[in-house]
Amino acid sequence: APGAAADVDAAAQPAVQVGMITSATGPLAAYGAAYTAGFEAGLDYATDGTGAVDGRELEITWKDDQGNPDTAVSQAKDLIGQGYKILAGTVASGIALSLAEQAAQNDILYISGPAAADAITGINQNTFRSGRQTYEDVATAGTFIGDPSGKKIVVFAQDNAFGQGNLAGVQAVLGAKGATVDGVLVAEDATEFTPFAQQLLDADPDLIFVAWAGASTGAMWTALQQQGVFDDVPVVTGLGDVSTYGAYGEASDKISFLSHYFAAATDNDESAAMISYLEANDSEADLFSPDGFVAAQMIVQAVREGGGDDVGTMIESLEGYTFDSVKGSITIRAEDHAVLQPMFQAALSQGADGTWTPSLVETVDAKTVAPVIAAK
Amino acid sequence: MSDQPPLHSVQQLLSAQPVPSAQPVLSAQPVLSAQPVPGAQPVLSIEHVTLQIGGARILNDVSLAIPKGEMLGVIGPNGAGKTTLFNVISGVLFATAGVVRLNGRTITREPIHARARAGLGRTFQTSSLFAGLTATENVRLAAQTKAGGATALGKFPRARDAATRLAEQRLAEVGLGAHRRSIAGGLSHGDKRKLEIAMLMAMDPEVILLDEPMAGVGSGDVPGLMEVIRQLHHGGRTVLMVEHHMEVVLGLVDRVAVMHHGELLACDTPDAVMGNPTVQSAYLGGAA
Amino acid sequence: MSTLVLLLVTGLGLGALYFLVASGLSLIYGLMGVLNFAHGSFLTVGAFIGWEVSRRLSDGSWWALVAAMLVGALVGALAAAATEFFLIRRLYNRHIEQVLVTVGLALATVALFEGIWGTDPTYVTSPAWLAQTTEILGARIPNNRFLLIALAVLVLVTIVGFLRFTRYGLIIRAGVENRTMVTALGIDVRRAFTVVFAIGGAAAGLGGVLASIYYGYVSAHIGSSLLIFAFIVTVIGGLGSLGGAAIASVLVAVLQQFANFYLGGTGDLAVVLALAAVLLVRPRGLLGAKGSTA
Amino acid sequence: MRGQGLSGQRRLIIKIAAGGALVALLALLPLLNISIPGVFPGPTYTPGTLQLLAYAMLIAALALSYHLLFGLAGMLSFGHALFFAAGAYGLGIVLRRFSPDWLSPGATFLVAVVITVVLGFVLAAVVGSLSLRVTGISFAMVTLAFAQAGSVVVRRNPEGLTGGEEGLSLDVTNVPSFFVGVLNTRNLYWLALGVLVVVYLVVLWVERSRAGHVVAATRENDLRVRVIGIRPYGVRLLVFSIAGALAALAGAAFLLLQSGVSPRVATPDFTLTLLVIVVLGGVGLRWGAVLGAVVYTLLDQRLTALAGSDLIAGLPDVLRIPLSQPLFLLGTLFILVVLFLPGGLAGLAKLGEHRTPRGPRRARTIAAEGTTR
Amino acid sequence: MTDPIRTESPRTESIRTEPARTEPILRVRNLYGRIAGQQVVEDVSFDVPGTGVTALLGRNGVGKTSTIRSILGLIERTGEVTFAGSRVDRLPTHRIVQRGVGYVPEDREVFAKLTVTENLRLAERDAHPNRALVEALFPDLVQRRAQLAGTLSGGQQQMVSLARALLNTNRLLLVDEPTKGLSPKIVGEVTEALLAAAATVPILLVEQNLQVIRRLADRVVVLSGGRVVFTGDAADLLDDPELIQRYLGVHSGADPADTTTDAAVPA
Ligand SMILES: Nc1ncnc2c1ncn2[C@@H]1O[C@H](COP(=O)(O)OP(=O)(O)OP(=O)(O)O)[C@@H](O)[C@H]1O
Ligand SMILES: Nc1ncnc2c1ncn2[C@@H]1O[C@H](COP(=O)(O)OP(=O)(O)OP(=O)(O)O)[C@@H](O)[C@H]1O
Ligand SMILES: [Mg+2]
Ligand SMILES: [Mg+2]
Repeated sequence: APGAAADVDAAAQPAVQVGMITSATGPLAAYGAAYTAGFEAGLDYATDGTGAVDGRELEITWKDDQGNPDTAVSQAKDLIGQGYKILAGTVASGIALSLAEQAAQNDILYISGPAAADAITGINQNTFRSGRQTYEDVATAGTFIGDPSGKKIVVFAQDNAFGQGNLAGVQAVLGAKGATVDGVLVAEDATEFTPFAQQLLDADPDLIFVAWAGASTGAMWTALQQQGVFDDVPVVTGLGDVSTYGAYGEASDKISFLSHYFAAATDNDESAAMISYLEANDSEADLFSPDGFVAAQMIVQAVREGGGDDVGTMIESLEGYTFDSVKGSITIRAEDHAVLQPMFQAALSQGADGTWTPSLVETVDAKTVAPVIAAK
Repeated sequence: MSDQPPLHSVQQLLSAQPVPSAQPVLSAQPVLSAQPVPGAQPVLSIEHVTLQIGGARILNDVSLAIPKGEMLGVIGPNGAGKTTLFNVISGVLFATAGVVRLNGRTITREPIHARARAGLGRTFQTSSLFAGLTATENVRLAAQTKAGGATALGKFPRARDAATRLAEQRLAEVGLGAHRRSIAGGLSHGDKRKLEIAMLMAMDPEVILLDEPMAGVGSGDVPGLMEVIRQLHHGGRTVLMVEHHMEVVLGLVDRVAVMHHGELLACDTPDAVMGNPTVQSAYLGGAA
Repeated sequence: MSTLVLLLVTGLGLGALYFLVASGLSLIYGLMGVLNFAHGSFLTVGAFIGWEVSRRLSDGSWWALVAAMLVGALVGALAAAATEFFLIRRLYNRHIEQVLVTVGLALATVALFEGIWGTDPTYVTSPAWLAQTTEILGARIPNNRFLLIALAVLVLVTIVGFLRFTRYGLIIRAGVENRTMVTALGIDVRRAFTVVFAIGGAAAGLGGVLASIYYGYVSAHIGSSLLIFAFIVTVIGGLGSLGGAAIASVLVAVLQQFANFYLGGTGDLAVVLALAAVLLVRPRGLLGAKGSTA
Repeated sequence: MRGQGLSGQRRLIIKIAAGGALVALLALLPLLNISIPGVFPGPTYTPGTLQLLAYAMLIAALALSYHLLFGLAGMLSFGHALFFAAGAYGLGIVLRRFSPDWLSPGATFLVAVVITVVLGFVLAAVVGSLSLRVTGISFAMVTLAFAQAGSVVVRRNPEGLTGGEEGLSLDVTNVPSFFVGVLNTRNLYWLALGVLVVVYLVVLWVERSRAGHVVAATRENDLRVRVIGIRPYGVRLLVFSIAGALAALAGAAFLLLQSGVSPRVATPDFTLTLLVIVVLGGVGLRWGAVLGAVVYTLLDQRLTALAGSDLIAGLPDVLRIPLSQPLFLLGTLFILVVLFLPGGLAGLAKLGEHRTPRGPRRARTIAAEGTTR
Repeated sequence: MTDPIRTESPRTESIRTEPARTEPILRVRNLYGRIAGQQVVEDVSFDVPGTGVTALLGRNGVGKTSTIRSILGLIERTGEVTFAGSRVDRLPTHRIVQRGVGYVPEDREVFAKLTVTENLRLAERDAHPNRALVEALFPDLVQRRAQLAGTLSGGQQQMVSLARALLNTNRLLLVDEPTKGLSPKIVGEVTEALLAAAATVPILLVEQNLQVIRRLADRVVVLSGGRVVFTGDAADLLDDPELIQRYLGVHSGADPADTTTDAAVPA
């Protein structure tokens, strides 16, 4: 029987094959597009436009997972079977977890994309991430309210992994600091939020933390606004991608936003390089552009140090790696591969043409929001 | 129930034919439960059966006892309730009141299939077949039920097994030998009727209900089909037959039951019934 | 108390939306025996085109909304009529194939909408009054719910009147049963069926515009997410019964609201269990045609 | 289905031989180096291709189990995905929770598989016993409701059992090592082939048995079945439960192949996909279901590749937008098949053969008319 | 039963010799019909004269119903069908019917979920449908006006079916086995109703009941195996036991001329 992996002759220095699996179609295609564009910008930046590391070409193969874990696994197996040692990507946590499993089973390097699940951190030796995780979101919000001790916080979220993760995160981060944390979790498929807005008011909290994703976001904000939630309680939530800026409705300027990233959040070489690269390619900097950018930087580092074939060395080269990126200085924690990174507080304001734009309120230090070390 | 037939017509019938050869049964009296008929126990008995759908009383206190081996014709104007009576006997409809007994066992509340198992077979006014299956398959399904284990996972029908052979034999007997492999839905009207009878023969039921077996059958085929029905009747099987073709009724049956407006008007020998003026006017009309 | 009122009235509003989808579905099923999986797409296309129109006119004004509703209904009707004409008609009397064709159409059109309008929701602006609330018994009811309810009632009355009082209604009801025989009575039944589809499509298209107001956005999946509830409503109400669909819409939506709120977000589960329960107790649904006994 | 004549005896032997040869060829595939560019991602021995084929075979097994319901018994179920999901999630959960010391890992694994299949059977029996009390479209809707409920439960992640949105990954502790890792895709391929063969044989068996004949008859005329003395409910339930158990078996293998399972397989949409597959292949034909599954899986894969290709990106909008959506192409293809190829792909193949025009397809149409009158 | 305008010749071709008097209302030439790819009507040619009853006869399954359905375009057909002087073989069914054809189908085909009244209303094509005639003919239907047609007895359904055709003023009636499943009394009444109708409109009748044929038919067309095997005067066929035996398969033990009552039992 023929062997599966092709043994490489070192003399020829063949290209390093990198498999990128993310959504080009399907429900998360827009996130996938931002990630993809960010990656290309990052690769261009990290290789000085050569696409090669130390003379070794990086051959990037893009696969569309369609938001479907089964497709992603099939593609991963195909690539791994062809001898790929580096995989990266995906915006959906479910897919990222499946790919992490494949990485461990087959001992390759995997760098997950914008998927936010905390579970990815420390899941196994072979898996890294290039974006933020829920914990960091929550911890950022925690910095908005001063001393949380004795305050009552209600988490308003969808009853799915993302929402439950956020509730758990708030309980862990702010509950640990003495806040009482309750959750109002709404069935994911619910379409009517008015009664829940009422329920929020009835709970009489000091802060409402909203963790919401998906199309129903607009309706949810409208309901909160209509029931007068903003008049009584400060509300915090994560700022989504550019297309959602209109979704917060009239109350946009009353919400405190925590942000993973938006174009105006930082001003450094990397962000300048990314934004100009994206603009040159008919694209714009968005929420998940840095995730792609960072992934590219990490891959370049791994190949530089580990040569693209030696998975063990590549992993070692990333553990504890600190580098400058779009969001500022980033450290990959050796213990659990958490990505320690600055986060932002933002506000939306309405321009003359009626569109909403975010502006930076404050940059939150990476150390302040660093997740507790996950048990491996 | 505005225009019920006057009761005296029944009395007339009674007096016209005092002691018929077979067991005469008249609707007005409770027949079996009250006074069991000595000798032959009726194989099928219907006691005070009433069926009400919405406000309409479609069967009204119908009582009838059929001795084993009899061929009984059921006639009556359109809408008299003949088909409904068959439906109540076979379990397609449940009587709102009254009792249906088969061999002394009460089956009033039993589902269709249980009655079929107990030995009741029927055809429908418009042919009802497994339209997409072949003629042989249609009959074989019926034959299997008789033999038991009809729905067994462990038994496989084969070209040479007993059920198939029996099915083909039955098909030959009704003259469908050449159509064994034909899809039932594509058979001509008359052949469909014959196929239904072949299925009945394969089931070998004790009591058979035929609902207008001759409807739509060409005059040329009538004698043949009559012969098939006669065969069906052989071997002590009891047959009830709704039929409008009087020559068929008169040529086959031992007794005739007349229904009108959901009631049993009379049940008597063919001659007596035909001679009855009410039957003449309500059913036969002024002889076309 | 105010929560109760809120749940009830918003339930009614959601029910109105369900009814707008279910009415067409029920009509088409009841009259033609076609379980139309593409009905959600009629809704979506009505919503998108309606939104495109309103955006070009003057977003957020009343007359733009009216224009959007008219255009939405028209587009829904055209889409439905075209579906009937090019797909369903060729398969007449083959009900399962008809269902399958609509399944294919639903798959294809949702993908197409994603291709054209993208996967992100498109947010819509409606007249300011609709975004405000009116207080009833201490509950602040969003005004757009009243619009939904009023239009749903209007649609119900119109369709019932159409079926009851026009010859078309008669033709349609007969054609469901035996299309051939209707033709043999000298009636062009195909046209009647196209009309039915168009009416159902119009209700869906109108529903699409209203749904976009209710949700605040339009997306390629807006129709399919409503469709499943519309199916449930149609079946609970009794296939083909408009009145049943109306009652079931309200019941389902209110049940959903209450279960979501009081029973830990189990609205969906409650609804499907209700469906199973209703069908097991009354296989023909609440107001299903009693029909013949056998 | 149709009675085998005398000459049928020889045809049967030829058929068995051909089937055996095909299975043997498929079994040898991982040892061969065959490339079909445009169809497979690589030569047949590569994990990518084997994975794709194994995936297709499991979907084929699932489609075959659905054929029992829809093709044979005429039961239009919208909830069949539930049992596939039950198999995948069931095995995943059992493997996590059931790990007794007194059993070796290998034995534990086998026991887990058996438990899963039995679970599938029991679940199907319960769901079936309720849904089969109604027929026709109502049946479709009740099964849809159960599937929807199943899907909601899976996503709710009760007691952390199903992993919710993110799915459940395979716990490999008790899984034999030859089923783990990309290098062992070959073994998973053989497993999938084995499952397909087993499912095929069971389906064949049911179809050929008296129970199969009766259930086909209930599809044609339910009242008539009662009148010949058989209660359709019992035999329908039996077939429904067997189909459920087979789906669960395919689901269990699917878990191993994918090293995990996501809620997608529990959605009613997944059943609709199945319906599409069975119809694409040809209703009423066993190998139609298999063919449909293989073609669908390959198409799905290749159309995605096509949609992302530069060829498409260069086209003007009117062409580019539809062509870049794989589902649009699949949906359209499906519509065309329903409209113009009433026998499905298998029907296309049959056109060459000399056969009466009244196949099972015709029977279907009659049955459909009968139920919706 | 004498009919003043009756063609003398039994052969179709001879009709052309008397064009002025008996311009046929329906001309069928080389008609072929197919059901599910199977030829069920083969090269059928005959005429229906402008008056009286033409009976289409033949044993079960010879294609009588299929012939009528091909004329109406209800099954796939080829050939030439001329109705009242113009070709109709390419028209859709409803257009043919609108030209003045009444159709009574073989299996009644009433609309089971519609009431009796609705069934009749649906059939009304004329501005002034002949309701009185129908009510006089079938008083039973008047009583059951509001009943769903599906719950009617077989015979009652047949009445609805007939009534639907008699409501309009037609130029031709196509009547397929109108007495199937009817009680003898109703058979008599239906026969008389058709006879009355035949005074004003020509009828193409398919019928199995010899008595009814005797009473109604002026001319007969006999089919066998999907083809026309006999065309001619009704009397020519009905008075000849041998022809009856040959074409309809009826063994005439008794004198066929004597079967005016229903009591005749075939041997
Ligand atoms: N659901 C119902 N509602 C009202 N009346 C009904 C219903 N079902 C049947 N009927 C009536 O019951 C009567 C009996 O019908 P049935 O079919 O038994 O008559 P039949 O004697 O078989 O007549 P035929 O000889 O014409 O077949 C008819 O008058 C019919 O209209
Ligand atoms: N749906 C069908 N599918 C296939 N073959 C059919 C179908 N309907 C009729 N046939 C065939 O067409 C032929 C002619 O049938 P048709 O009904 O026209 O005969 P008929 O002369 O009216 O018979 P009958 O006196 O029984 O009504 C028959 O051999 C029949 O088997
Ligand atoms: Mg009857
Ligand atoms: Mg006929």
